[in-house]
Amino acid sequence: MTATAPVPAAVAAPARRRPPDNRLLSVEDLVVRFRTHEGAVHAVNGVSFELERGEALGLVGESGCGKSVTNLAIMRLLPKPAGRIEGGRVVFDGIDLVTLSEADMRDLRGKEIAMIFQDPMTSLNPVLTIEEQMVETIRAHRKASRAEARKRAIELLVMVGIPRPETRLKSYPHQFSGGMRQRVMIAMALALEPKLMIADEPTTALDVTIQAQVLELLRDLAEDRDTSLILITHDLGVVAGMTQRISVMYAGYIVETATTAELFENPSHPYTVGLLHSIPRLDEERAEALLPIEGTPPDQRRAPRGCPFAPRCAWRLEECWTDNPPLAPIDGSGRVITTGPDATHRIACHNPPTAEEAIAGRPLREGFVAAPPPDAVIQELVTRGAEEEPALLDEVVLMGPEGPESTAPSAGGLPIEPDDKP
Amino acid sequence: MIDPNLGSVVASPTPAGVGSNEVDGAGRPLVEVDRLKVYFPITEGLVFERHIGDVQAVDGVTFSLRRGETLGLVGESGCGKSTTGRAIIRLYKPTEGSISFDGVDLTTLSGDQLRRMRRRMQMIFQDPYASLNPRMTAGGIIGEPLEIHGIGSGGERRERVRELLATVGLNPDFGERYPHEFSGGQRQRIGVARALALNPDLIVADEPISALDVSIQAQIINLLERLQGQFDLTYLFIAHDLSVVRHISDRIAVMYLGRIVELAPSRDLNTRPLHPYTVALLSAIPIPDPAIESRRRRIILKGDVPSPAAPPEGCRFHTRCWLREKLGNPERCVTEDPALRLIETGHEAACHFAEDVAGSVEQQQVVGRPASRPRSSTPVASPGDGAAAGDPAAVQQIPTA
Amino acid sequence: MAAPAIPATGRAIEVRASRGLWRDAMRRLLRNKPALLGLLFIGIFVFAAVFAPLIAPYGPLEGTLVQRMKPPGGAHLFGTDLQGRDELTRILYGAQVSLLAGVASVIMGLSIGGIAGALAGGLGGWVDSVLMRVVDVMLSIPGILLAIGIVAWLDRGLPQIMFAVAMTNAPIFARILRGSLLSLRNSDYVTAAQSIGAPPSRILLRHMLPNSLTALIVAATLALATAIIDVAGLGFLGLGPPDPRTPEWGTMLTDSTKFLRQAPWLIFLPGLAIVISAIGFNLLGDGLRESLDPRLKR
Amino acid sequence: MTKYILRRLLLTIPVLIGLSIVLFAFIHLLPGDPAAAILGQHATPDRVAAMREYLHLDDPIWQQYLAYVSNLLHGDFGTSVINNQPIIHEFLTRFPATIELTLAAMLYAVGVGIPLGRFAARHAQSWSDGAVTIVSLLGINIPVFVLGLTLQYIFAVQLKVLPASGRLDFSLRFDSPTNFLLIDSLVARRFDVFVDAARHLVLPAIALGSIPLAIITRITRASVLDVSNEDYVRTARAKGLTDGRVDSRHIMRNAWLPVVTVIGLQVGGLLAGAVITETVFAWGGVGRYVVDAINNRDYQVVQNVILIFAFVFLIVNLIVDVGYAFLNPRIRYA
Repeated sequence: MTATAPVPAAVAAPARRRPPDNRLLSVEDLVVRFRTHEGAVHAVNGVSFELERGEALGLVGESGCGKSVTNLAIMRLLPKPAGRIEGGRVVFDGIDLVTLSEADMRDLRGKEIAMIFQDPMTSLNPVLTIEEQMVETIRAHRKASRAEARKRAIELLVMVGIPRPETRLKSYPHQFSGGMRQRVMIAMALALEPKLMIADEPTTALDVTIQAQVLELLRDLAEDRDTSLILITHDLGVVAGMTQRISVMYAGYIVETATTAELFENPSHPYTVGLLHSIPRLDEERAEALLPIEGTPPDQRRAPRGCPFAPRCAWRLEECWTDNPPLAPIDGSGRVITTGPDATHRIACHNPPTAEEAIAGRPLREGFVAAPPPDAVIQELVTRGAEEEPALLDEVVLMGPEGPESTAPSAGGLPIEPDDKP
Repeated sequence: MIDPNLGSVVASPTPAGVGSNEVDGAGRPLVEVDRLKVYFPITEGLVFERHIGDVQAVDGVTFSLRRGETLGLVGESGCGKSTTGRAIIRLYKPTEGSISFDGVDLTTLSGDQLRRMRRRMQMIFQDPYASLNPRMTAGGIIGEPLEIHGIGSGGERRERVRELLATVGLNPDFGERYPHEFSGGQRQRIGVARALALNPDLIVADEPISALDVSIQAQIINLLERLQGQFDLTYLFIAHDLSVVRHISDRIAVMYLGRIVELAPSRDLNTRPLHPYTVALLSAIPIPDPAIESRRRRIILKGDVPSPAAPPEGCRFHTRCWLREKLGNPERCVTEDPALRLIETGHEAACHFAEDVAGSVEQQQVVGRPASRPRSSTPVASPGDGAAAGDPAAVQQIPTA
Repeated sequence: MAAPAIPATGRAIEVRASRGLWRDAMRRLLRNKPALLGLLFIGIFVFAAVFAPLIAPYGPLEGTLVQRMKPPGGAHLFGTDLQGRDELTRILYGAQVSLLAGVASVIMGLSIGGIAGALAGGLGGWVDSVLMRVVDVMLSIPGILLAIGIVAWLDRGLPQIMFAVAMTNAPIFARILRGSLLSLRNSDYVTAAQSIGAPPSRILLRHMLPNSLTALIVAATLALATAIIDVAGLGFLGLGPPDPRTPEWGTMLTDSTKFLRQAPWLIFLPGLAIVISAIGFNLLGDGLRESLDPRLKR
Repeated sequence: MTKYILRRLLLTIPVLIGLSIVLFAFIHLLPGDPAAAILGQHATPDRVAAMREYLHLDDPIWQQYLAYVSNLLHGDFGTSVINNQPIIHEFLTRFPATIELTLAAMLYAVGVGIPLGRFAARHAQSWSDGAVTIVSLLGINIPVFVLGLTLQYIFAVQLKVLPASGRLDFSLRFDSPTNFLLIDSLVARRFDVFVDAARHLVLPAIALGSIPLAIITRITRASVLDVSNEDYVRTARAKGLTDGRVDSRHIMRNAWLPVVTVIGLQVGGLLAGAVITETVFAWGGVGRYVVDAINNRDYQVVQNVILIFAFVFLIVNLIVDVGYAFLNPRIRYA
């Protein structure tokens, strides 16, 4: 099969040196900012991770933690003109994507790296038929006649389990159900046998039984083709069964990374511990009390200062407010393996919970209290926070050493007794 | 402080003549829903609208809510769970069937009578951004129910609003602020405070956490749990996430296409699901534990949920049922609509072959570990034995109750 | 209204009181540069209208044919018109007519359209159907043609002009308000109000109307711009105030068209007055649209 | 689709009925005896009696209305009291001039507005976008007559490159059978006439088309910006399509939809604006006919020209809505 446009292999041939190991993607110290009227949004603040061929990596975090932005940056699809890569490198298969020409980058998209987005309702063009959308994908990268491309599209639809593909090709997206649309998206992503597939919350908009269908399909297809997968999700359950490694993100940083088994076995960052304790599990023998993470994620319009999780952290020390810890191996050794089944378990934390504390979900050390914010931090919050994000300031301030429940006046003595009830 | 008798300004919530003769014993459920149907008409026509069919959003649902319990209503989008909840609050008029609240049939009430009953049942909404009027202060929103029902003077209401804010964990001084000045989690607390204002008996919580971030969800769940104990509330908790529903509920009703297909104590439901749909639903939920995930077997349902405007004949689930396939596609599923029937103590299911689900490999596999001891207390393989759990042959030995 | 915060950290922190929606909106508006320019234009226009008798160098009817068509400069900053009257004076006085007719017609249109829209969107059913068909009919007659018809029918006169312009705006207001009410009817907070037992009147007045109002305020501001243009248009067509001596911008233009070659300022200066006033309201309307939404930050 | 069109068609019937009632009332609510009012200064006892007969004034009001509608359906729009000509005849001879003007204005508005809007959207937030925004703000707020007179002054009086008014130079003798000058001149191979008529058309078309131009520019810009932020545009880029392809197939195909609706709505503005434009440029179309009629208190002319304009407007909008449905598969395959 020949490519229509100059392939990176031809153009960027000198630049491409196949690394000796099995590495497909390496993101080094990626920084992404959004320029808005209200100043810069610090979306991604120095994220590094690597991916092997055939490996599945989970990126986990809440909305706004930078997981989607990281991947849009890899694809160089950040919304223009606001979003900008302000630092770092993204090396894919030996090519630096950050400095690649737009034409070469375009040639890579869809062909070598494909993406699946969250909402299948809005990710397909409503005025074009499925056929038009699939055929144009194939023909953008391959010299194929319309009929050949159409044949390929039918094969792909069969592959993702869409019945009567010949007739369904003529349909418009609104004539499909959500699950079927996501299958079409997957078919389109796989059309050119990409080396890397990035799935951004691919099942969040779907019902749980449909989610199971789609996830199974995605996993099987990726495994069959030895396609690398980055799965972005907020659902720790989804990554547990889908990926080999997980990186947990918070406020534009990776705060913990490990193999999937290790991460669940031995969660070591207070945020990861908090996440695991704030979701009820189906397999629990009985319902255990949830331990929520108090407060709200930080306002990323402020330049990061200290550990981003400090204001919500029960384990924080004084230094957490001012000094952001780097991602380092939990065992303190210097050796770091970044990919594969032996990947080093690393966290970014000054005061990681112990194994017992991780199970309990709170600090167990005698007399330990989370360090209150120093004056400088409060001052900054008062001057900036009060003006721009009043709610945030209140939460930080309310989050005293004893947590918010103790600061809220006791509700026990609510005067209206339910006396008007029968 | 508010005069504790303020509430009694409003006439007794039990209208005379209706249920007043009955002994108001603890035995009577707070809410009894009987064969509730809510249809939404589909009309078509060039000039004059013609009624051509119905979306059978809720089609014959029967259940009751005991005082102080939490009943979880769970199902996928379009199964009718929200419609059921809204019909109980009488935001929709039922097409058929009855809803009795504390012995009073709500379906016959209107106007002032209905408004009086509404004091006793409140709702919490899914979207904390859409459910608060952007042009009212938090205090105005929370105090509005008191105002509408004429409870207390202005000063007393303000005091009550402050208490309510504190109760839901917000700074009492926040009453002056507008919704856009709060974060999502804080807004949902305001929604909870509004629901609490009138000291209701029942709160219908319609997906109260699904629009929130993971770390915020637990805050709201804990808040709801605390308030239930504090104010003796009865919850109808509607959600699509079975693990959350199981966490908070005493009993769970699983809905599919406008019907309740299974109703069970929440511990039983995920250890001994008896409806093939529930089994599939449970098996589809990922568990945040790779060890368990690796040995679970998912039941992947084929296709999509049929349209509620044209539900399948017979059992509504038969078009996607794995059990039916396993049993060699019995005709009965297509011809006969299974009723919700009691199969074990307090455990109902609407399936002709529910007994075949009990003890099946599929049932045992749903959570990736052997079921906890069945009620019959028959000896079981050790729960901690991972190897046994991973081996279908081993679990198959478990006798049916 | 600052209250001491929870001393969780051992420090008292001022809890900021809410600024209130209107003050917040005002603050956003004052940060909006185009809107400020609009306010400036409107300010000039209103100032001219209100203080015309004080600041105008001459009387509006004062002039002799000897002085006719004097170019701008000297004793007559804007020159003189065909009757030798001071053009600046007449433009200043003309602002009175425009402002009066514009504001009155928009208020009239708002009352008629607002009531119709509130009834249609609030009550629904057949009331809605009937009112909306009426609106369709009125909107099917192209803008100023409807006004022409009404003035032709009711005869010339300032009140007639106001009414005619009001009737071109009323159906637009009705539609905007109805559309806004309908979309709010299914909003969660209206459902929430129903669920706490709020009677329909309260839901309409406390929940739906206040939230529909912003759309209407924006539409009314923009309508002021078109009203000024429409009034001038009627004047230009000879349907202005019955007294031909009244200083009205559109009428002033008509008189001068035949002397485009000799006295172009008699076209451009009143034209500029119309354009500046209209742009003022347009800029303000756009600014209000952005600043009145409390959900938008800043 | 057929159902949609049919439904849309049927929905215009009540509007037409309502319109006829309003315009019927227009005449019948005139002060005094309608017949005398219509005839005005031309009223003689004979003519008043004839008019009373024509209007069926001695019958019950609903019969008068039915008579009015029946006349309309038979193509009888009454006669002008000024020159006793059938209104429909007068209208038809003048209407081509108005169509020529409005079509030219529309072509100008669409042909310039859409590219300008696309350009501004593509350079959003830049100085050129700002310039387009300012120009369109000006366009919306300059009354047709001010702009028309300004154009006359600049291009006819000062630069003398284009004629100031009229449809054709007096020196050119040309008998236009349909009164569509541009078409007739081509048919007759009178290219000198064609060029002259086109030159006469430029200024009025620009004056009339400027408001729609500004509105179409704004809508196109907003719509393109909106669509550019849609998920499916991101999908298209992620598939590796070229910018040109993303633009033409994914952005424009969707951005068109709101623009089409707005174009339809502008037709009303153009018809109304034509009344004023024709006055400024001494353009012998229906607009001037109405203005003359008002000044002569020729009520029936005003009544029925408004009716016909509204009818044209409704038809155009019907066509636009059908076109919209055709462009939008969600309606086409509903």
